[in-house]
Amino acid sequence: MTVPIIYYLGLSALLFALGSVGLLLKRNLLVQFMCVELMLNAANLAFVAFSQGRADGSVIVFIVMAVAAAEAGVGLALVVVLFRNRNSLDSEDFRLMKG
Amino acid sequence: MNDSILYWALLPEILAGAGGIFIVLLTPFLRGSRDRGSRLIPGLTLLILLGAMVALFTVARDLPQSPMKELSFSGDTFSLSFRFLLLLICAVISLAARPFLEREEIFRGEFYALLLFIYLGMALLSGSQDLLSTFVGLEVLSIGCYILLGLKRSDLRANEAAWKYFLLGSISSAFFLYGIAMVFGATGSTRYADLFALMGSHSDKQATLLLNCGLALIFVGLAFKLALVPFHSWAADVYEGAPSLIVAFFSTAPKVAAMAALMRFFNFHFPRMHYSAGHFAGWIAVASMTLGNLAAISQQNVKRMLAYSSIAHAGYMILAIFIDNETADTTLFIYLLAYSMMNLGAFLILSLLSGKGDLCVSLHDLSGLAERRPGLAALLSLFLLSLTGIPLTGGFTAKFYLFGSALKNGLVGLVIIAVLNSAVSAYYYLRPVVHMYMKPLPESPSPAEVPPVPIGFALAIGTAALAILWLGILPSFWLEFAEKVNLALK
Amino acid sequence: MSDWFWIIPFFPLAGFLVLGLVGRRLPVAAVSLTACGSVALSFVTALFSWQALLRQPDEARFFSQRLFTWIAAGNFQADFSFGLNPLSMVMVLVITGVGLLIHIYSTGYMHGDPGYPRFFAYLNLFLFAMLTLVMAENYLLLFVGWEGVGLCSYLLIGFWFEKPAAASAGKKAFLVNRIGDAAFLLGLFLLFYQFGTLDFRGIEHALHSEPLHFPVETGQIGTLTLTALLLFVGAVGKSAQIPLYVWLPDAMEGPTPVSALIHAATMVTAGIYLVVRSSALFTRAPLAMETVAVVGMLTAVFAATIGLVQRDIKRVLAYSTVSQLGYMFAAVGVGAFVGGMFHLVTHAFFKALLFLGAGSVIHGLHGEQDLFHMGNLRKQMPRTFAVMLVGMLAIAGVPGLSGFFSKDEILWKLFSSGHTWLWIAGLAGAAMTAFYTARLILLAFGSRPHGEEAHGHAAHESPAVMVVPLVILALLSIAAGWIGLPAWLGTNHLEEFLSPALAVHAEGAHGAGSHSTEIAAAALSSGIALLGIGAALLFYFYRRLDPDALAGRFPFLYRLLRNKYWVDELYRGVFVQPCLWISRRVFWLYWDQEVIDGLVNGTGRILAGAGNILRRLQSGSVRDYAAWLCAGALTVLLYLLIV
Amino acid sequence: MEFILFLIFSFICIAAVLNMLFQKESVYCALSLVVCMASLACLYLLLQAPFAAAIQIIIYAGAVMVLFLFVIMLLDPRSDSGSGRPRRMLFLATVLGISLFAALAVFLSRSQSFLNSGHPKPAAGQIGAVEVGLALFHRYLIPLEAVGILILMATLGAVLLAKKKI
Repeated sequence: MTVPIIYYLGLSALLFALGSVGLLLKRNLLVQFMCVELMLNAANLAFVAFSQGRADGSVIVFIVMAVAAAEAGVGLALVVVLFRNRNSLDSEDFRLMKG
Repeated sequence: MNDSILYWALLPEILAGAGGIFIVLLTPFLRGSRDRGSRLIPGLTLLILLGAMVALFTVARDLPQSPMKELSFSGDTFSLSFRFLLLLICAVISLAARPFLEREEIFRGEFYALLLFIYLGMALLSGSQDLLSTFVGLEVLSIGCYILLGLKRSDLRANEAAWKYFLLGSISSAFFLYGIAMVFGATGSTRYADLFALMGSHSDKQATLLLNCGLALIFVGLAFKLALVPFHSWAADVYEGAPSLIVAFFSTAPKVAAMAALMRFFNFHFPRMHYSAGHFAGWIAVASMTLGNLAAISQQNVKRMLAYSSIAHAGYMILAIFIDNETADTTLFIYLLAYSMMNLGAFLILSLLSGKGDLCVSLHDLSGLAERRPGLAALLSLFLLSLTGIPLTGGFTAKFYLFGSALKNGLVGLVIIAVLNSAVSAYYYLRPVVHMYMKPLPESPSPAEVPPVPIGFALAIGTAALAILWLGILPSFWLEFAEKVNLALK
Repeated sequence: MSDWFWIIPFFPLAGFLVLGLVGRRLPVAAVSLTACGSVALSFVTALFSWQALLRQPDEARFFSQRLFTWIAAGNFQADFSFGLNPLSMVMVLVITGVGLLIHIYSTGYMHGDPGYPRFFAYLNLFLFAMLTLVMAENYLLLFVGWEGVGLCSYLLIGFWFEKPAAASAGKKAFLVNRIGDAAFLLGLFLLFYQFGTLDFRGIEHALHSEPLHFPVETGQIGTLTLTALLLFVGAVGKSAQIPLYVWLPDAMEGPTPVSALIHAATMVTAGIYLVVRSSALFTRAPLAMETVAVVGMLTAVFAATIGLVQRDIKRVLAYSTVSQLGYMFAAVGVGAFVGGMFHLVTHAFFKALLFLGAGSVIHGLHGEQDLFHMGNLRKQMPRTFAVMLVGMLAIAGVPGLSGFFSKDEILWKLFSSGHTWLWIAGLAGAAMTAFYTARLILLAFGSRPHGEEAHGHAAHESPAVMVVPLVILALLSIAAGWIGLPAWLGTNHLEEFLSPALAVHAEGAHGAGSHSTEIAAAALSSGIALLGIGAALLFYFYRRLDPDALAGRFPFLYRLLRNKYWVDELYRGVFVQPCLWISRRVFWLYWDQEVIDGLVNGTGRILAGAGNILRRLQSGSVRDYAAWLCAGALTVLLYLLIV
Repeated sequence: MEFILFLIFSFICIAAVLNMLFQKESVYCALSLVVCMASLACLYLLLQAPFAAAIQIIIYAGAVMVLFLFVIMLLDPRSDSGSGRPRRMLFLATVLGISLFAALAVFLSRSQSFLNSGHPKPAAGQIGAVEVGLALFHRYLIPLEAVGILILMATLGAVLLAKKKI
């Protein structure tokens, strides 16, 4: 019994939504960033599900992963810098500018 | 696939990429003698950028007439004009960068390599023929910008700005990517040409629904880069916190690239698309103009004020994607040229005036500038008047063209709102002018002493001012340029 | 000379450049010489051009010179080209002539001011922009001058930036003008949309072409009417008509020569010029014409009533300017383009005279502007008194002086074109005009009753450099009427000169009434003027009637007039405050969080919720920004689902 | 069988994500994300995309998440002390999350029949490295090159940002 594709897509939409929930809920910079990674993963799942046996989906997933890895590298470097300067990873501590 | 055509069309980008890699490799060898490096690398970058510009024109001269639809990048004339503009912006920035970076003690040779790499990403955006290329181009641009923003590691505000932009940018990338997934699901391809063909034949309602959802999310991703309301929340904080020279780059080049991508996607390859997508984009345009202008009124910090003003300008620009005839890309090009030059000019002067650490950027700090530095005050006034849209400046020409051709397309409501908005905007654009010319020098705390203008800055600001005046007084040259460049497509 | 007329605007530009760049290093005499010399050169060139123009036959009376192609794209072309036709010639002569006199006057008035070179730099820049405006050969170039004069007016009103009132008045002027400009710009787009060009002659040609592509639009809002109305809104902003007049009285915070030059003689008449220049368009849109006439006459009466009770000498004159501009619009609106232009010219003379005289008074009293603090100045400032009296008699419409002829022509045209109500309103306005100007003269120069403190003792007469321009203007105010005599007295030279440049030929307005009716009407209007002066005499000279008692009899009316119908407050409440409120409260919160908290708590839960959501917008927390981002995307998706 | 596997892995995935959302310690958050990614890899296998599954494990779970863990260990931050405005944020996040999911789900479910029978399916087969490589170096050559530049830039950026002394 094959699984209808819509189930995978539903899972991907759920993961995407949960990622956005986490962004609002979590205060830790690192965890917020993990939520973004989760959203990217949700998109990847959608790509694989949509590609239905063609190579394109996997190729896109590959490229997205490479991009995500690059993003993670820069993002984590930023986190390290922030922590060094402020000794905190609480996003509510970073509110110097507003209005 | 004809590889040689592809490589030929990509010649400027190959030059820039190779140059960037060369600079990366070169910097460690110059580490010992910082002075030599700080002289050599900016010059080299400028040379590379000029070389790329020459290459661009060479390519333009004997470009194959048919756009290369089967590739994921097209070196067509549309992208040519925008790549020219992007190279121009990068060249202006690299002219002014060294004195600024040295003042802030963040001079690194790698900055120039990053600039070249970011150019690559933006060029890819402007000529992309495939959603995946668009995504990668956008990411090259974004990640480069994250690094630039974080470059001033010791500054808490710059750190915060970098993090905010990073996190929000990543979220918008996720939305963009999910949008691509939807489009991919609806059409089975990410290539513009395929999408176009499928959309022409497809009449499946359900597929259209999925496609529209994807397009909307893609629009969201690009709208974030343009800081359109409601995706603008990062703009003011990032503009305020980041080093002002980087803001100068940041408020212009990515917008040019994102606008080119938006134009290509929503106006260019999808002639039918904007009718359905148009409504919400119209609302977004109205919201951006109105809220941007309203929010700018009460700002005391000039950088924040210009941030909100650029939100409003992004709102005006969006009108261009609704224009349904040949003038659309010419109009957009002219608008972006004027916009980027006046913004560059204003921010460059601000970064000169703001002193070490970018601390003096409030209206108060501009008081009496006309007494101390009449030349700088006059130039800043020129840029602000151009942003207002006073005739004989580039800003007027750009608005006149944009609103005129939008009106020709029957966008009466949008144009009326835009014209009224640009009337209101005079209120806050003139406040710095008032402070410069009509307020006495503040007694205390005394503003930072403005050093003599470094030659690089002078050249950069001069270029921007020249472009603004040229575009304002004799715009025919640029109009013909843009039309000639865009003609081959039709 | 006909080849070189285009150089007229460039003398003041050169003056501006010299003064702006090196003005601070020049000695005072050199600054004065540069400023006045450049305008004098313009004036002389204008005189020669005028002679050259007169030598041409009637049909060929226009010069045009294309300097370069400004914008050319596709089928659209706008040139940077200057031209002269009889209409713009009149304007150029007035601008350079009055401008020269006011420049000379200013060298005395502004003497010793620290911003002396800056003042003349702005003044010269203004003349350049104004001359560009009137000499432009297409609407786009006209718009350049239009924005330019607005900018200079803004700079000059705020010239004494130490006064906060001056700075805010400048801002108000600019903003109100921008609203008009926005409408003007939309009008330009519509013009281009319909005609494919913005060239005056191109548009006129298209409008006159046979077969008629653009029929007269009667009783409906067609595109032509809409275009004309939008242009008129622009003119309303620039020429301070209802509802955009509010900036002009405040503009009096600027130096008095500025008020005379910009806010009486030249810039504010640009709106009249625009309508007259577009006469071909307006005559195709009778509905727009009616609007022009009604708005003009409403403004004329409305401003005159406010002028009755003002205390500030310059504000009286400012409301009088608004009112007189209303007369011009009324004339133009009923098709009497020549009448409007005639009044424009004479008004430029006597109003500049009155302003400069008022400036002389203020100068002599070291800055005193309140009429009720003046008095007895006739002895101390006899020459100023004499010229002011001439100006007052001229504006009041006493027979024989210029104002009589021009105002009478307007009233006659109102009557003969069948606008009886407008004519009656015009007569009422004329009476009020005579009253408030006579009141001004009597309060300032007349003797004081016993027991009232008058500041006149310390006054001194102004130097010759200020008095001579006054005398010249006084002579012009007397004599200028003779260029446009009514038909029963002689020939109307102005009409002969202007007619080729106008769309309508005068026959329609001419034959409507006989000479005897015209004479009767003239007698009536001069009688009414004398009545107004007589009333003022009764109040303020013979003191048979007590103005305070009258005010006490009608307290509400008095307060209404004193507070200028509360229009400023209304605008502030309806337009300005909400914008500022949104801007401050919603976008700039940390500035005063307590205020907003109190507000939010007080206004109930729904508003509090909305306020809180808006507060999140720029709270500085990246999580809130993320929430906005997601909510925005969600909104877009929901929009697509619903629509 | 396939369906049961799908249910198991998707359950694991969702549970891991929920654990991440309500976990206080960032280390556990990272570990739950690793679990989520591993189960996603299994789902890719079910979708006949072994290549995607492999790189999911290697790049994501293996490299990226290890980087995360490494940074957490390096910085050793205080545990997440709950959100500053817990109730309101929780409410907002829940509403936003549910409506976002609902909107996406409505879009997807409305086009369900199209997705099941929409465009012609090519012969279903495993998508391995060969197919991916061919596509990657032909159709997607330019994005691939750009990704190369991107990674170079990211490396450079990480060094510029985080190296103590440059």
